[in-house]
Amino acid sequence: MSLRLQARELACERDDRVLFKGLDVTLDAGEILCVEGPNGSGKTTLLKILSGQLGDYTGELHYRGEPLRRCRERFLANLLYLGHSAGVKAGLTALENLAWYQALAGDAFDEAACERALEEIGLAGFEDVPVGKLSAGQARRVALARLALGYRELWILDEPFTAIDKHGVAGLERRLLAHAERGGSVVITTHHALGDMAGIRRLALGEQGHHGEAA
Amino acid sequence: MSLRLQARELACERDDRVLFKGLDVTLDAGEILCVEGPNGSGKTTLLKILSGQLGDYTGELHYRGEPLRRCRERFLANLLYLGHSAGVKAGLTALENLAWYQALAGDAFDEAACERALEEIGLAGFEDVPVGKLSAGQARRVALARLALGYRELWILDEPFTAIDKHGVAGLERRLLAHAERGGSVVITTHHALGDMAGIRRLALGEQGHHGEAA
Amino acid sequence: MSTSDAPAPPPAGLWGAFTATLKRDVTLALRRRGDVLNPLVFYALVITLFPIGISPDPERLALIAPGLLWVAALLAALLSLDTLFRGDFEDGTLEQLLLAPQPLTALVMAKVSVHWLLTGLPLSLMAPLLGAMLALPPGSYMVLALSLALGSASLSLIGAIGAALTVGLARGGALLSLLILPLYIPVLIFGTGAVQAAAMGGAGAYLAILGALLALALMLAPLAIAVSLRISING
Amino acid sequence: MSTSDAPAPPPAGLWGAFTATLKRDVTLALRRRGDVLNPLVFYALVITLFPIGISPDPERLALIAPGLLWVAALLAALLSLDTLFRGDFEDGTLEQLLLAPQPLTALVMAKVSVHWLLTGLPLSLMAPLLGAMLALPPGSYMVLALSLALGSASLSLIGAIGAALTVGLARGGALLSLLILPLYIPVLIFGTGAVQAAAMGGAGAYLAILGALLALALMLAPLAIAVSLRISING
Amino acid sequence: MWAFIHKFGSPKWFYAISARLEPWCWALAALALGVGTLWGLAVAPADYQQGESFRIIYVHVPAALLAQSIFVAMALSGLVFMVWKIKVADMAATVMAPFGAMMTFAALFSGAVWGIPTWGTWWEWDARLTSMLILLFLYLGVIALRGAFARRDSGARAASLLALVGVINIPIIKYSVEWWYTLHQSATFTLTSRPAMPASMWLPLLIMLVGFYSFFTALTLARTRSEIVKREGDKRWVRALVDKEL
Ligand code: HEM
Ligand SMILES: Nc1ncnc2c1ncn2[C@@H]1O[C@H](COP(=O)(O)OP(=O)(O)OP(=O)(O)O)[C@@H](O)[C@H]1O
Ligand SMILES: Nc1ncnc2c1ncn2[C@@H]1O[C@H](COP(=O)(O)OP(=O)(O)OP(=O)(O)O)[C@@H](O)[C@H]1O
Ligand SMILES: [Mg+2]
Ligand SMILES: [Mg+2]
Repeated sequence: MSLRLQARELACERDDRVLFKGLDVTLDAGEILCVEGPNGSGKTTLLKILSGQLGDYTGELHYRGEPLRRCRERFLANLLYLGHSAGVKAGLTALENLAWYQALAGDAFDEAACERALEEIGLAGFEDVPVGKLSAGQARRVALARLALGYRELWILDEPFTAIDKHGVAGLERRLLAHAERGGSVVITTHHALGDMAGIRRLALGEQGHHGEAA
Repeated sequence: MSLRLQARELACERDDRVLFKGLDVTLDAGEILCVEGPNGSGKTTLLKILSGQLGDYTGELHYRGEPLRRCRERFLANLLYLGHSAGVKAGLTALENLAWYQALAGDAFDEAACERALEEIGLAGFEDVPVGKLSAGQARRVALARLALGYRELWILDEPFTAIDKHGVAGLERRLLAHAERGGSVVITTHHALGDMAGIRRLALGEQGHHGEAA
Repeated sequence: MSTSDAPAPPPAGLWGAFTATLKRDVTLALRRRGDVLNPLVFYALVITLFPIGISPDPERLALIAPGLLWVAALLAALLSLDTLFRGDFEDGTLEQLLLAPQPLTALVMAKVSVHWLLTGLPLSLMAPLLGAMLALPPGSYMVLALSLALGSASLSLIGAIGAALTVGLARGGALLSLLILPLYIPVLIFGTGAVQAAAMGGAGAYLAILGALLALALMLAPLAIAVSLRISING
Repeated sequence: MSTSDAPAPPPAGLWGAFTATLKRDVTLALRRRGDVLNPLVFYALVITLFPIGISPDPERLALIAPGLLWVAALLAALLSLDTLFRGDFEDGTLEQLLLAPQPLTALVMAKVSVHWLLTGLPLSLMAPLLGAMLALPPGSYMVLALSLALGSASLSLIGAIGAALTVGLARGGALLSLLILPLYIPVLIFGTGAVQAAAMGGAGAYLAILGALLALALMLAPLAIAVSLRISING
Repeated sequence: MWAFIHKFGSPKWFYAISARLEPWCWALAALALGVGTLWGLAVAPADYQQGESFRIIYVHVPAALLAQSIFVAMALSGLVFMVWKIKVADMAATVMAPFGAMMTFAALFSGAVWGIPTWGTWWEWDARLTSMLILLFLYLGVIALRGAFARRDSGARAASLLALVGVINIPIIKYSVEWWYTLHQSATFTLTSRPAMPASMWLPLLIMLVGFYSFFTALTLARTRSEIVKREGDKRWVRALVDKEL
């Protein structure tokens, strides 16, 4: 029961290139799984499959022991996914964006909670600025504020550190560890070194299809 | 004459927030200038001003001693700017994208040169794949291949390491140093640590407007 | 500390998500003030183009007025459809909408409702004014507005299927019209039929059929839209 | 090693950049095979809507045919304009286009030419067929095609100004039509005038005026487009 | 039950079965088309009103009927593909669409050619003509939508969905167009109030119909088979098969 997410014999190919094959992934409560690999090795693809967004694979996916297809509703209620694109509307303010996410999760609107989340993520004072007028990193932080808004046990984060400054990265790392300690689980990809974090498991993709160095 | 880019008394405010004021920037041949600062401190804004894209500032800009407005054509012929968005068309292949940039620079199409540039940047074998089918990092590399394509003395790069894996970052750093050694100049922003590179100058923005830590 | 078994969200949550999405889309549209007026201005402009292009003779105009008013309204609604899901697709909020633990059909209905509220409804309110400019007989103004209100709701629903199917494609706009204009034809026929019949006082049957078409669209379209969105996001 | 003083690019370079941009846009359009056909299909569909909405009676249709054919072509051209710069804006290539060491007016002309080649020209070639379906007198087919070819070139040029002005705005589509439809009216008047006059054999003067309008647009529009793009990117 | 459906829909099984069916379909098509053409063009008497031009009926009517049937068949294949994920159904739908569009065009074209001697005009906004034109647009939409997707699977599902939505609408469109036509004006020419045909005219028509339908079946089988080879080219059984044939 405590085995949260389990993938067996996952295989995916794109345009006749095999990205991975026979991949087994298990994720338990309190675990952080860091998916690593060079550009184009299939990290984003794997994360989309694990979050049930891509049907284009073979293999089995289980959430809490049940096949994912059969408990989709419950799975989604416990999932927080952040992708390459931030998922915030440029025309709305940071606060309005969060309010919408809160409602989408089925919760009642709680302005204090939203403001607290924004403040925790370093956006105090920018609550009422339209996201389109924020810098790249600030806009990204609005999306990250969802991590501080309500509890979802499973986080799937695709390069969450993009455009975030050093302080921000350090803060986020602490946040991930805190989530794991609380019993949450995280799947993450990043090209930043996550070296100093204890107790994270690593999954390496695409050893064969290694890229040359970019110079 | 050798003072390539010079900004005097630059000031810019956005929505009544002063981003910087009385800023003096000088850039010489063979220099690398790294603009640093937390999210929202005005790095992108500064780079856009320095590359002549934003007219929304006070102060003076000189290129090789001449006011920028008066030698725009020559300035652009020697400038390579990479912004937050990659500037590659998803519908074209990597090779076609490069070919267009080559023509835009006024050079004749040289397929061998384009292929060499793609190979150097780690995209060998992906020359004829539409960019829309590449991963985030691979698409970014197509834009970066322009660095290896023909010589432009001034590079202005806004977070060029976004989505690039570790090997790629190391390669890019070497490329920057090589460019500087050859007499080129670079202005760069990045949240990656550029610590091990000798001889780069740093410019810190936005000490006052420091963000809280993102957690 | 882990919430060992999160329950499915309560029904109140669904209603909250529905209204929040509705409110979000209305806010976004109103914030770019021009946007709300755009379909209206387009409608008025197209209607004025025709007397210029065809003939300013009121008698001749009156003959073609019901058709013109309906076709132009249809085109105005069509033009605004392309952006229905596109903005959300591009900034990643559509992805998040599909990952919400709420039935997608309901959330999608919120978006379609906003489209109708901000396009179809104002168009039908404005149509009588333009009808007067085209020398439409005064007795048919009410029917014109009613038929447009009913018909444009069907148009929004049907059109949303096409918008959902083409949202991931780079230049969806023109493909979208190819997909949905053929499906619009019944609505167009009964709509113009109603206005033409109104002059003779027998528009009731047409309006009833428009209502029936709307009921059918309301039953089938939400599911089709939801499925289409999943297809588009997957590709 | 530094290239101490890079010379301004040679004129051959400008021509190369022009043709490369032309080729790039044509490649992009042809790669999505449907795209080239889309304005044509839209044109045919809109023309089909009118007899359905107005009346299938050939005599009545013949009266309004020149206006319908022109207004529908204008809408088809308008619809495809929205994407003229939008794609480039979104993926950052427009930014790079503005940073190219080439005169922006020339590069912009390459993009507008592609738009006309892939929209205006096919539309005017297809118009006679649709004219026949609307019972247009056979003598005016040639004039219809010619007037549309000339007129649509002006439309592409004028429309590109609007597209450039609105490219930075999220939902440019409808605002765009608002901005440029009024500018289209002279073209529309002389275009339909030519077709109507063709039945009586005196279309020459109208075609000459359309040609003059095109010459004017060719002179003024490129600069206006370039300036508009700079304004949009700056915001 | 599911196992059976999936076995039924497996490309390999389909490939084997259709290989046996195909020659029969081709033979029937050739026979019916041959007999029908000869009978219709040479043996059947000329129409007393329309003269020789009426012989277009032997192409026109089968093409028009087939065009409508193919859309239904395509939508059904789409449904099977969407619900049971049977790839063969989608392959069949893929190859049906262009042929259906061609038949629609053939009906339109033959009708237009026929219209010149009989009606004096090649186009008329008549109910049937209009709904046929709309059917052509529906076909074009399905084909264009499928082609617009980069991933084949997404394109397939999108096209199936559109075909399904379209097939629900076809009766509505047909019905409404007919109503529209009768409302606006009395028909100048009606297709239905023709003189009753003698048997010597409709028998060859029936034979032609059989010919067109079996031609369609044969063609669909053949092209689905080649589509299987194209899409499943890397599967072992296909390679073995290709090797054997070489
Ligand atoms: C572009 C022009 C035309 C189109 C699109 C067209 C379309 C059709 C269609 C769709 C049908 C099948 C109706 C059904 O579902 O049973 C049909 C049948 C037929 N058409 Fe045409 N038609 C055209 C012109 C003509 C002309 C000019 C004639 C001769 C005067 C003609 C004579 C017939 C006849 C005799 C039938 C068989 C009627 C029946 O079985 O009920 N058609 N046509
Ligand atoms: N279009 C705009 N209109 C108004 N204000 C803006 C606009 N773009 C950015 N700003 C403001 O200017 C400030 C600086 O933005 P800028 O993009 O230069 O930051 P940055 O240093 O590049 O940050 P990051 O590290 O997140 O990329 C931000 O606080 C933002 O609120
Ligand atoms: N839509 C697509 N269609 C076809 N192939 C694709 C598509 N998206 C990605 N691919 C291919 O799949 C491979 C893996 O892509 P993916 O985005 O999963 O890589 P990634 O590991 O996330 O890389 P990055 O570090 O650059 O984000 C790439 O080589 C790419 O060519
Ligand atoms: Mg990725
Ligand atoms: Mg920035």
